[in-house]
Amino acid sequence: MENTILEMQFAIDTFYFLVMGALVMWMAAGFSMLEAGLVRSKNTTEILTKNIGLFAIACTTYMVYGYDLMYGGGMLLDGISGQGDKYSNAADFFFQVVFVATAMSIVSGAVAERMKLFAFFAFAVIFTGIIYPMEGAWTWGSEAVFGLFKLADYGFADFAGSGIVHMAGAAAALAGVLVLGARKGKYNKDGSSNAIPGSNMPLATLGTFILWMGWFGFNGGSVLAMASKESANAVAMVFLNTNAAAAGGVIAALLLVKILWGKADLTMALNGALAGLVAITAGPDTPSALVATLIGAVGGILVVFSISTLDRVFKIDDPVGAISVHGVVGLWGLLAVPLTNADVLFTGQLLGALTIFVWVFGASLALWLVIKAVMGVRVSEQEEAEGVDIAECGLHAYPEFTVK
Amino acid sequence: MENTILEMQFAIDTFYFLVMGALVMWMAAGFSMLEAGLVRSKNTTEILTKNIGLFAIACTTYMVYGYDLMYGGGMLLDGISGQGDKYSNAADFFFQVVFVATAMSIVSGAVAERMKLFAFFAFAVIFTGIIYPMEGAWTWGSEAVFGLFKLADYGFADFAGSGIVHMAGAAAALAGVLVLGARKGKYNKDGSSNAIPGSNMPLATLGTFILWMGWFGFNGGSVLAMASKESANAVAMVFLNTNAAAAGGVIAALLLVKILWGKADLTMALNGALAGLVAITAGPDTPSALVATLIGAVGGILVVFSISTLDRVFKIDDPVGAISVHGVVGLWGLLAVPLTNADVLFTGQLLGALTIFVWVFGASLALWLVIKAVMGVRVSEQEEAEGVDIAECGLHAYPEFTVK
Amino acid sequence: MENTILEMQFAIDTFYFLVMGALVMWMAAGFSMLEAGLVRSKNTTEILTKNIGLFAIACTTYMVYGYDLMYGGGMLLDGISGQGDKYSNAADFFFQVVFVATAMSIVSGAVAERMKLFAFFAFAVIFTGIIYPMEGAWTWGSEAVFGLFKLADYGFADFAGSGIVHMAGAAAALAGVLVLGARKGKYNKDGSSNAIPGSNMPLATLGTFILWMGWFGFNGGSVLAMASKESANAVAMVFLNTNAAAAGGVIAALLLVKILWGKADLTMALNGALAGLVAITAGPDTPSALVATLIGAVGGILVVFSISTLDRVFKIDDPVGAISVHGVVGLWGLLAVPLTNADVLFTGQLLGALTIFVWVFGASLALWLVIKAVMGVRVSEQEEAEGVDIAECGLHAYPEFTVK
Amino acid sequence: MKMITAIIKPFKLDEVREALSEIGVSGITATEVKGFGRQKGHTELYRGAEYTVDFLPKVKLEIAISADQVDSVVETISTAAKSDGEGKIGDGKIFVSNLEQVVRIRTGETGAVAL
Amino acid sequence: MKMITAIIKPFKLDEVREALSEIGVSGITATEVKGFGRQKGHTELYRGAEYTVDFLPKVKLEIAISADQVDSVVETISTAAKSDGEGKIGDGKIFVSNLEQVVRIRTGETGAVAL
Amino acid sequence: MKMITAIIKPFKLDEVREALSEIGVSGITATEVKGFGRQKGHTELYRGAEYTVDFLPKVKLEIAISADQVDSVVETISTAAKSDGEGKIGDGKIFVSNLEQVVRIRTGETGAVAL
Ligand SMILES: Nc1ncnc2c1ncn2[C@@H]1O[C@H](COP(=O)(O)OP(=O)(O)O)[C@@H](O)[C@H]1O
Ligand SMILES: Nc1ncnc2c1ncn2[C@@H]1O[C@H](COP(=O)(O)OP(=O)(O)O)[C@@H](O)[C@H]1O
Ligand SMILES: Nc1ncnc2c1ncn2[C@@H]1O[C@H](COP(=O)(O)OP(=O)(O)O)[C@@H](O)[C@H]1O
Repeated sequence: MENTILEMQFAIDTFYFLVMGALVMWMAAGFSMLEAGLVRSKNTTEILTKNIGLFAIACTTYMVYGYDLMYGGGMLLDGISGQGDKYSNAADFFFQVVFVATAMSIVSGAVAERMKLFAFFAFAVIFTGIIYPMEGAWTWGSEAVFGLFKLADYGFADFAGSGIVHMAGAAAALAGVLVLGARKGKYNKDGSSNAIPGSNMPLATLGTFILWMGWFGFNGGSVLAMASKESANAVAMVFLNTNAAAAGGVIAALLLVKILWGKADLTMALNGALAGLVAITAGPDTPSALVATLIGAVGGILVVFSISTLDRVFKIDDPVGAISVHGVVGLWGLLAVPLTNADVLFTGQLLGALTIFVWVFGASLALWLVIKAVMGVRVSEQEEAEGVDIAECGLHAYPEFTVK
Repeated sequence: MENTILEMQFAIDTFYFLVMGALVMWMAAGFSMLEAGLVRSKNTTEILTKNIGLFAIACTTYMVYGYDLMYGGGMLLDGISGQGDKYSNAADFFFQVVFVATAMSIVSGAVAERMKLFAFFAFAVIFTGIIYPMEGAWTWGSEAVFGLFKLADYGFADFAGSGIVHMAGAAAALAGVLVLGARKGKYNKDGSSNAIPGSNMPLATLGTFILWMGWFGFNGGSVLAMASKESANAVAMVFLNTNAAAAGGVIAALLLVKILWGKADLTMALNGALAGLVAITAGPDTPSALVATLIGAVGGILVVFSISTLDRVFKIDDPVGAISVHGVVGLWGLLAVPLTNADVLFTGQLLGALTIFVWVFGASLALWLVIKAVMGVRVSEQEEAEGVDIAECGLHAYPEFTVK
Repeated sequence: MENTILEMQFAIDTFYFLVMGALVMWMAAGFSMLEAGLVRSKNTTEILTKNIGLFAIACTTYMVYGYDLMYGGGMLLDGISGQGDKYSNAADFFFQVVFVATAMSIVSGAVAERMKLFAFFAFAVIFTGIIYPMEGAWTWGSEAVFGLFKLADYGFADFAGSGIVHMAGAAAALAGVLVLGARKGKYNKDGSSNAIPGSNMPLATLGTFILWMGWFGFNGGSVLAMASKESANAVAMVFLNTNAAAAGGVIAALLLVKILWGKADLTMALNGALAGLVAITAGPDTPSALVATLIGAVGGILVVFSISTLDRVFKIDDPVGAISVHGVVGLWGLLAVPLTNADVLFTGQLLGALTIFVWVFGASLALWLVIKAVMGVRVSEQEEAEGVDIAECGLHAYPEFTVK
Repeated sequence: MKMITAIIKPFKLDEVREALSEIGVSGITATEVKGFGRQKGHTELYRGAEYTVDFLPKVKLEIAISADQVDSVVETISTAAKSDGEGKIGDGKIFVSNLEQVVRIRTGETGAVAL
Repeated sequence: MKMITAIIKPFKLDEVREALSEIGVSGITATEVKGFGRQKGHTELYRGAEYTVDFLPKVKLEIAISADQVDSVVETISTAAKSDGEGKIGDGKIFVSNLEQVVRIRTGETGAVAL
Repeated sequence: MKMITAIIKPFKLDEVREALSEIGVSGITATEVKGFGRQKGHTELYRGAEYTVDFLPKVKLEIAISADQVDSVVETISTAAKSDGEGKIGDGKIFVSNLEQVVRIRTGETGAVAL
């Protein structure tokens, strides 16, 4: 009978992993819709293709090599079937693989509307197969960084990946945007910046809601156990705090833009929700609901200023605001952990953030430059003007509607 | 070992609450898409902003004060973390908080296309923080109504909230619409009513499917337990009946409109689905599948006549039909419970419905009037003509498409 | 205490069924969005109405009669409430009913843009109430085919329904298309075929992601148990392989179209994902992740050639490619099982495929012809030119946008 | 024959059409256009950046009529298209040009009878 | 030179364009418009309320040609745009007006050679 | 008065509008149109089938001006609408026709003062 009980614990934890994993997989749809809503309609088919393609690539490269690199166990998930002590290893892989896809999705929005599709896919193969698993091994995989030092020894912790997933994605995105340059027409000769509105706000909103929902899996699943009172309570607090932080992000961003510009800028409210979610991700288990709301609210405020500053001061053209949402706020998320978690040190968080950023940014920059040299990263001016949809995919997203 | 078993029951019930709660949270996306599809494109950005904003507000006010008011336990979820006898209290809060957001979402559609955004938000703060928790305390919270009498003593029962959530939302919506008045151009001088078609039917349909899916969490989670044979069976019957009632609502509404007007009016089919869901919500545990289908079908028929009547006879301008779907059919749902549940009395249901309606309608009316006096509830004629998107949010929902 | 443990197993399995069932129900939204994106905007309202209507019909007829026919137990789910040995029977019904709706959804896309709505609904009543349950009884229901022979005796197995659900749906669709004929303007006098692009690529992509997510329930739930280590491991492998096959389908289809036509045709990538999913459905439990990826990839390649061939060589006008995705690839899925599952015989799979196809195609053809004789299956030329939306539903899907 | 081309505010469309029907105009072709003129465009906001939309939505009506109807048609449009009956900036323009020939495709009729 | 403006049914667009190509017309500008005329609009249904849509979708073609092509162009459009070869209500109109000057932006050419 | 009708490439719209503003043109009506001409349409791909899109997106500008402005307006448009300053196929056309009367709806003013 004891065995039956152990088996049931195994079953509950496995089931929990699978449900959480399915929710994270759903985030792929969220990124697709968000990005499809925030680009112009002439670049929509391409970004949809990019998103479904990158998800498929991430699932495959991580299976072939990435999971082994990050957690060991053998290439090609050698013999994963039917194994696992506390839960099915296959369920663990399923949960982990959707994380790497999330990191990659972050890149896709930032380089939208001007990158060659297959240059992006080439990047995705290496990023999901090597760059991300490397830093994943140093953090969640508990390996020493290049065999030198272990981040955990310095009091670093990143519960569900504000840094490991989100800031990493943003670092790769930043490298990409720097290599790629701004969209034609984004900046004027005098250096001022033009607004280039996205084409479909309901899609962007839908994408945000999908991400919000999926994030319950992202953070909730990162407790890694469910079948005891302690872990069940932990998962429940994580759900509660994840939701609270998103709410805080929306409210803060909405109030701020209303005060700054007198209007309730929807796109900033959406970014506020995502910022709240990114901010809480590094430590959704320790704060109270009120503190979680505040951590999210700070994220919501940061994101508004960050988007404006990157755009207007640094001339970094990020059509969906991914670098701000996932990078700047991801860093905030890491730094906020010590506020409510005594086991985590501020210096450890800084060291961890630095390690992740330097590695991912450096490796990505090198990779983007290699891709640029080999096949080029940017479509021609003519193709960009007509929209990458026709050039790369041969099809308009809304063939029947009259568009600019 | 016995302890392990208790812990596992705790874990299963908590897990179940969280999954159901995530499904209900998803209903926020459903309302957003439904309403975005049923308004004109010039008012779409605003309704999206309203929906994501109200969800964030509901989550925050209910955390600060509402949950305490409704179920006790202390403001700010004081010490909710790590507690709970049969399941995690945090999971319970997460499940409850998405209900209050649902009630608030109902209002947003009815007042669409003409209300000031921040007037709506002001209402949301009080409604989710006080008005709803008050009546929630009298019903699910088992408190006496103003300390006078207990509804349960009169044989009142509302399983998952046909009355407590849906009719309450509709009562607040009705008060809002009365204070606000009809949209410009809705009624002609001779009193006849004009159709003002929504702009995006796929969005409205997507929203309905999302709500249908989320409703499994809404009703299924209201069993409040899963980890025994009895409760598992109960949850399963609730899923089955919820689905059956929605199906019955669709079929009845479709056939009725086909007979009445010769065409299969999609918007009525969608309202039929929602009506079926609202109708079964007060008692999804006791009917057989066939009876559940019929209860939903009656809801589907009621909603068709109610929408026409409110619009043409009473000149109540409800752009998405929320008052009919959630109010009229919510009442029907309450009254249908005694048909299959001997513990519930018809008089108790009437008393409960009256209590909820009088309180919510009265308090909301007062609140709307105060808001009107303080900041105004309605945008200017000019703003309404150009669409509230530009006036309130500064952005069109589909900036590139040529629209009316 | 032993009883408590048994009850908990019951609860876990029931919970698992319900969650998986909710995911499959969600596929109804996926089909709706996919099909709404792939038809022209003038036929969009009708296809949405068709999809929500067929789901409601399937749920009702299967409750009244279909479930009894397929698995026994009595009409109208006689006494299903509160029963079940290993899990709640009501949960089992809920899981099964969403499968029949899936099969029916496959038909709706293939006959889009020209069929009379109520002719389709009439077909749906018989298909979901009799045609599908009959072949379901011979396969999952373990009955002898017309009392003659049992498919299982010949080594036939179809884990989650590549044949029983998908190929069956495609067979009904093929019969429908043959009776109905091609859309006006699809083929030129010289026999060449015109492309008729769908109107909304984001919707089609959203639909595909929804289906991908829902498929975890479709295949994962078909393990039919969760509460032991063995079954938990099995479910986890099924999730992993389902995801891997979809990824393989996307990559293979994308690379193939890039090589063939030089562009990354999004619609083919979407069909590739679905093909990967259909291909793995007959046996997601036995392959390794790599083999699952390859099975999906073959599906992705097949679907590209099949769509072109059906369209251009056989002049079968299937606006969404349903016959290729579900039929041709469904057959491939059946035939791929023996590659990794020694208990399943190639001849058994062929015999099963033949049985299903002959029955479903034959019965459907007869039914379509009867419906044609009684009420006609095709709208008038004028109605087709103006779009079935106005003729059948009286409403445009996007009333405000200027369309072709 | 003359071709009257009127640029009006979109929400005036129904009123103008009805007024024209009343004086016996039996055919109108309407186009959604964007107008740039004295009426200044509004400011929009996108992710914290304000920008001005110069072109405002207008509706263009084209109405072919016989020469003797010009005055009444111009008069009717002017009255019906004026905001609040008094006229606001951006109410639009009416252009009159010459039309040499008209053919009704259905019947092949030409000239005034084809209008 | 003359400007031919034709209002036709949308689904006739391809046929008319091909017929015009065959007689050597090398340039056309097409616009989606809404037409109000003898052909009555259809009834739509929204949440139980019926309403009439007065303006029907049409396509407007503008074709600049030299004066001597007028007859053949008008003839060609008339034939190709007629429903089922015989003519149904709503098939549309052809308007002919005078065109004083044409400039090809690319080359600066003017007059008939710029068409 | 004259009516200038220019067909240009969509992404040239802002440049042309600014150039016209600079020479004092105060009103423009713009329409999204599809153009068929010497510039060949591109090939699109849908589910493995290639097809040619003959009509390319263009913008039509209508500008009513007094007769003496014709040359400068035509000149200005020509320059601003030319691709890369030298001219590529599909850059568009300018048509000039006569305008008999203009009325400003708001004020009832007519003639050149109403422009
Ligand atoms: N010279 C012009 N040529 C073409 N269209 C014009 C001209 N002037 C104005 N319009 C059109 O008329 C509309 C209204 O003109 P505007 O100058 O804003 O107001 P008003 O006519 O009241 O002075 C403009 O939006 C534009 O579409
Ligand atoms: N007088 C007119 N001025 C401008 N457009 C017209 C006129 N009469 C008809 N049209 C256009 O031609 C279309 C067809 O005209 P209609 O009267 O419906 O049919 P028919 O030309 O067969 O008599 C109308 O929808 C409208 O766009
Ligand atoms: N004869 C014409 N009548 C009306 N519009 C024309 C004519 N010729 C060209 N156009 C318009 O001008 C656009 C550009 O013409 P095109 O022949 O492609 O290039 P170009 O003007 O450089 O020779 C076309 O897309 C069409 O909209």
